[in-house]
Amino acid sequence: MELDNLYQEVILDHYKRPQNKKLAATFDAQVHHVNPSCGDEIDLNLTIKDQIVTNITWDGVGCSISQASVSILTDLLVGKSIVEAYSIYDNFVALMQSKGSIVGDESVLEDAIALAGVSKYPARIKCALLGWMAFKDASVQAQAKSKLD
Amino acid sequence: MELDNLYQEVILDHYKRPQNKKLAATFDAQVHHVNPSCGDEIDLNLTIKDQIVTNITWDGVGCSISQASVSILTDLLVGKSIVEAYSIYDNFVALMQSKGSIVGDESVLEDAIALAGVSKYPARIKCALLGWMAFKDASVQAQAKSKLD
Amino acid sequence: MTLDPSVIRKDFPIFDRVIRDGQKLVYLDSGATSQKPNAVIDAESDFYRNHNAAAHRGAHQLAEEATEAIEGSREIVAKFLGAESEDIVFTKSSTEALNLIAYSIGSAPSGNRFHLQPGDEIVVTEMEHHANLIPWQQLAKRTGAALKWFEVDQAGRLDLSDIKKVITERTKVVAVTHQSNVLGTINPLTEIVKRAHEVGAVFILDACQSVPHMPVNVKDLDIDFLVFSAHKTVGPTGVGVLWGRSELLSDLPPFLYGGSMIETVTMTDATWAPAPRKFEAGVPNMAQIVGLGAALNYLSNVGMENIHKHEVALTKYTLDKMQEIDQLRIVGPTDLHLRGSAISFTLGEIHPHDLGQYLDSAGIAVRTGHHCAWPLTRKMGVPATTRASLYLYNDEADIDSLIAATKDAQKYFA
Amino acid sequence: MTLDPSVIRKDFPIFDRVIRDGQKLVYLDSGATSQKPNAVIDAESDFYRNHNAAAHRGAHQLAEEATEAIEGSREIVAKFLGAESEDIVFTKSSTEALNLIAYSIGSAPSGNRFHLQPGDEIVVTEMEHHANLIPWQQLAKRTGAALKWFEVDQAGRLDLSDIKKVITERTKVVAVTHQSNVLGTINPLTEIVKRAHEVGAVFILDACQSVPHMPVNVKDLDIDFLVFSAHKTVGPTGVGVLWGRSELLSDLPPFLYGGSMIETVTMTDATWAPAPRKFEAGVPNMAQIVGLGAALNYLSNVGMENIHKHEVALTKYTLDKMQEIDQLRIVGPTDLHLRGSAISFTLGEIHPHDLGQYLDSAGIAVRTGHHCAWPLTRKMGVPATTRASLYLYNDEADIDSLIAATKDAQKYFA
Ligand SMILES: Cc1ncc(COP(=O)(O)O)c(C=O)c1O
Ligand SMILES: Cc1ncc(COP(=O)(O)O)c(C=O)c1O
Repeated sequence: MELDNLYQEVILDHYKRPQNKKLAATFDAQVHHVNPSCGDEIDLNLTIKDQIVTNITWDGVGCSISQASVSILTDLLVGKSIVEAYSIYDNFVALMQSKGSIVGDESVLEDAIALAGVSKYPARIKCALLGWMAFKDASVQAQAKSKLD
Repeated sequence: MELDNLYQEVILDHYKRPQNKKLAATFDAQVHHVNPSCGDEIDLNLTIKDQIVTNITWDGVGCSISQASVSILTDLLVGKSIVEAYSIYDNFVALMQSKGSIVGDESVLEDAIALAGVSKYPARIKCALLGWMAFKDASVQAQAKSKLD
Repeated sequence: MTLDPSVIRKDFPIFDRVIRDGQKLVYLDSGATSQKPNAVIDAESDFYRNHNAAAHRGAHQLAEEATEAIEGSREIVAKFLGAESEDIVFTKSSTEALNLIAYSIGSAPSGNRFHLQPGDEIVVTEMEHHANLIPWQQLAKRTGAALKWFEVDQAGRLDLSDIKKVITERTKVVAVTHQSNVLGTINPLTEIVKRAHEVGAVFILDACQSVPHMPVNVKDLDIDFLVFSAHKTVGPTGVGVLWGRSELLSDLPPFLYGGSMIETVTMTDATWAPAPRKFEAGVPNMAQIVGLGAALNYLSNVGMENIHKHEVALTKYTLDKMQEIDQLRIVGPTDLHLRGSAISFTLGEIHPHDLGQYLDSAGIAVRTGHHCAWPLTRKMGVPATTRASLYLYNDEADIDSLIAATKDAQKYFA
Repeated sequence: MTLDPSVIRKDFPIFDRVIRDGQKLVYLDSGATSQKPNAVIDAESDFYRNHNAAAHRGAHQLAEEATEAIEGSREIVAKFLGAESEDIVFTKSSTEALNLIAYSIGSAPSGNRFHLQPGDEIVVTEMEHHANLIPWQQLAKRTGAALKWFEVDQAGRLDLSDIKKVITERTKVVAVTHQSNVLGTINPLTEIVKRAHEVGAVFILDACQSVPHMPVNVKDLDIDFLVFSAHKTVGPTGVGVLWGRSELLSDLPPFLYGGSMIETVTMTDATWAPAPRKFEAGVPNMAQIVGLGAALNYLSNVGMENIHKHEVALTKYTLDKMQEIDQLRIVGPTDLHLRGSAISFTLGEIHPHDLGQYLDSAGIAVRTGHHCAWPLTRKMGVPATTRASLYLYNDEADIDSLIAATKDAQKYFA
C-alpha cells in the first residue's frame, strides 16, 4: 500500500511511544509552536551546555507525523554538538522539501529517514517540520541567552 | 444604416440647434446633474406657475443624444401642466427602458419619439435620460418650494 | 421529485477522474468548496470567448453584452434570494463581503446610523467561521465597541437562554452564521433576528453554508444583510455576494475606492454612485459573476427543496452508520432537527490528520483540522476534527465507502 | 523576432465572432480589458474539471493539486516581475491591491513604520486612475495626513520641476502610475523613486498599464510595491497582484480578516500568518490565479520585448495617421519618447460618445469618457476623450479601419 511509505513502522512506534514527551523543569529556552492550518501545538524545552545539546523535552498534540518527528528529533539530537545538530536539521529540511527527489542520508538522519515518505505529501511537510522549527527557534534563543550569561 | 435609427434627423437638428440652451436668470429651482460614466453635465433652471411649467432653460456639455433629449424636453414640456408633464415623463422613461419592445405614442411624445432608437443601445439610455432626470428633480424642488411660499 | 446523484454527477466532469492510482473520487469536502457542473465552466468560458469587454465602461457592442451578462446574473441572484437586483453587490468572496460590512460600518461618521463608539456592542457566536469573527474583533478594537457572543453547548447548539443579556439596548450589530461549517447546526434565526431588531441592531447572516443547501429567502428571514460564496454553491471561485436592505446599503459608506463607484471626483474629494455600484469599484470579476448566474440556475433547475431533502436523508444515513462505529464521536447535533449536512467527528486517539490521510489513500476527500473556527473546536474540547460534508452529488455509496475506510483506518492505526 | 498579429489572433477565440451584423471585430479597448487566449480559458476550465478543491485546506489529493496549482502560478508571477514568490499576494484586482495598501497603512499603529499622522504627506499625480487616487484621498482624511500631487502639463507629461517641494521630508507614501491609461505617457520613475527613498517614503507603482505591455522588473525599478490586474494582461477577470518588498509586507498590517491568514485565534483576538498568507483571507480565487499563470506564460512565450516593440511601431503608425485627420487633437504625447499605446483624442465638436457609437457601428471597439481619471481629463481641458488602446493582437489594418471610420464619422455628424 502506497500509504505504508508515509506511515513507516518507525513512525507509528514513535507515535505510540513518544520519547522525551515530558517537559523538563529546567531548561535554557522554552518555545511554543503551532501549525495554524491544522491546530497542532508543541511546547519544547531545550538545554545546551558547552555547545552540546544536553536535553530536549516536549509536550504537545498533533498527528502521528508531527509527534513521531519530534520524538525522533529528541533521540537524534541530544548529545550532538550544536553544529552537528544544525547540519542534521538542514539535512532533514532538505529531505522534506525534496518532493521525493532525494532519498536522504541514513548515516546522518538515522530514524528520521523514516519520514522521507512525507516529502511526497505536501500538506504533511509542515507536520513533520513542526518540532524541528521549534528546536531551531529554541536553540537560537538558548544561544542568545548563553551569550548574555 | 442601422445607426440612422439612433441618430434620427430630428436628434441631429436639436443637437446642432439646441432649444432654450441659455440659463434664465430667474427660476424656482436650479439643479446640476452629471452622468458619472461619461462625464456629461447639465444645469437646468425650471419655473412652475399655478401648476403649469412656464419655463425650462439649461446649459451643459454632452453627446448629441443627451443634448438633443433635453432640447426636445424643453420644447415639449413648457406650457404643460405639471400633471401632464409627469405623464409624458413616465411615457418617455418607459420607452427608453423598453429595449425596443414598444414604439411609443407619438401623440404624447411628439419629437421625443425620435429617441426611440436609443432604447436598443443600453449604454446610451442614461444619455437620453440625463435632462429628464434633471427636470424631475427640479420639479420636485420647485413644488416643495411653492408649498413653503 | 427526488434527486438522483448518479444523474447529477454526470454534469460534474471532475467525477470522471480517479484518485491515488485509479480509485473512484468520493468527494466529501463540499463544505470547503463544491465541485462545478459543465454549465458553470462553460458559462465562464463562453463569456471570455464571445462577450468579453469591460462592463459599464464602453459604448461598443461587446461592452453592452458584458454589461447585460453581469446584470442578468444580478437578477438571477436576486430572484434566488427573494431580493431586488439593486440590493445585490458582487464581491470576491464572503470573506470580502463580511469585511466590507465591518470596514464600512467602521468608517461611518457620527450621525450615520451605522456609527459605532465606545459603549456600543457587537454580538457574534462561538461557532463563527474566522471570516465572521475576526472582522468584528478588529472593528471592536478600532471603534472601542465591545464584542460579545452567544456560547455553544456540548450538543453543538447556541445557548440562547440569556439572549436579553447578550443582545442589549447597546447592541448595534449582530452577526451570526446560518449553519455552522463544523457542527452542521442550523441556528434558529427568528428569535435572534427579532431580538436584534427590538433593540435597533442590524442583523447580518453568514449564509455560506445555507444558501448552497436549502431555500433561503431574505424577506422571510427578515434579516438586514446576507453573504454567501459562489464557490460553495457549484459556482466559480473568485466571486461572492453581499445582499443588504436597500435603505441600509444606501446609508452604508463605501469600502473599496476606485473606478465605476463614483459620482464625481476631484483631486481632493469624491462622491459616490448609488448602491450597488458604490460597492463595486474596478472592472468587475465578470466571467465569475456570469458563472455564478449559471450555477444558481443549475441549482434552481434541480430545486433547492430537492437538494435539501436529499441532504437531510443522506445526513440521517451517515449519522446512523457513524454511530455504529466504536469510538467515533460526532461533534455536533446527532439528531436531524435544525441540522445540515456538515458532519464533524473524532475517532478515538486517531488524529484527524492521520485519518484524513488514510481516507485520501482510499480516494475519499474530507477535511481535517479546526475548519477556520478555532474557538469553536477548542470549546468542543477537541484540537481538531474530521469533517465529511455532503452535497447534491453524494449518495449512500459515498457514505458506505467513508464508513468502511474509517473502520479500516482504525485497524491500520491500532 | 517580430510578432505577427494575424498569428496571435488565432489564439484568441473572440476574433472569430462578428460585430453589429457581420462586421469584423476591431478591438481597440485593451486598456479597459484585454481579450483572452485559449490557453488562459482552458487553464481555468481545466482547474475546475480536474483539480478543484480548497487549496491550503485539505490533506486530500485534490487539495494538494489545487495548492500546487496556485503556488505554481505564484512562482510564474514572481519570475515575470523579477521577484520572490513569498512577496506575491493575490487580490481580486489592482483596485483591491491599492485599497489593501491604503487600508493597511491606515491601520498601522504608532511605532509601525507605516503609521501616518497629521503632518505626514502622501504624494500622487494628476494623471492617476481613480483607483490610485481615491484610496489615498480617503487615507489622508482618516489619518490627517496631507494629499499632494505632481501636476500634468499640456503635453501630457508630469511636471517634476519642483520635485523637492512635492516630495518632502514629511512624505511617507508616493503612489504613481507607470503608464497613464488616458494619455499613454510613461512616467520617468528613476528620479521619483530616488527622491521618495531619499526622504524615507515608500514608492507604490500602479503598473496596470505597463506590466501587460513591456518588461517590468521590480528590482531594476527599485520600487517598494507594485500592482497589476490579470484581466488587462490577457488573463482572467477577478484576479490582481500585489507585490511588495519582503520586509515591508512583513511590517504591513493585514487587510481582509478571515480563514487561512491567521496564526492563532481566540474569541477576542487573533495573530497573523506570515505574508503572503496574511493578505489572502478566505478560499482563494483559485481558477483565476491558475489562469493568470497561463496568461503570463503566454506573454512570456511571445516575449515582452517583442510585444513592446510591436506596440511602439503600431503606436507610431497610429499617431502619424491620426495627425493627418483634420480637427483631430491627440490628448497626450505625440512623440514616441516614453509613450505607450493608449491613445486618447478629440475630434472637433463631435462628442466622444457619438464618435464611439459610430465606430461601434463599424465594428470598432474604443472607449469614450473620462476613463476613470476625471481630474486628468478636466486638467487637459476636455470633458471626455475617445481612446484607442492597442495590444499584441492589433495590426495596421485595425488602425486603417479606425482612421477610415473616424473620417466617415466626421461626415456623418457634419
Ligand atoms: C492605470 C490604472 N490603474 C488602476 C486600474 C484599475 O484596475 P482594475 O479595474 O482592474 O482594478 C486601471 C484599469 O481600469 C488602470 O488603467
Ligand atoms: C460559515 C462560513 N463563513 C465564511 C466562510 C468564508 O468563505 P470564503 O472563504 O468563500 O470567503 C466559510 C467558508 O470557508 C464558511 O464556511
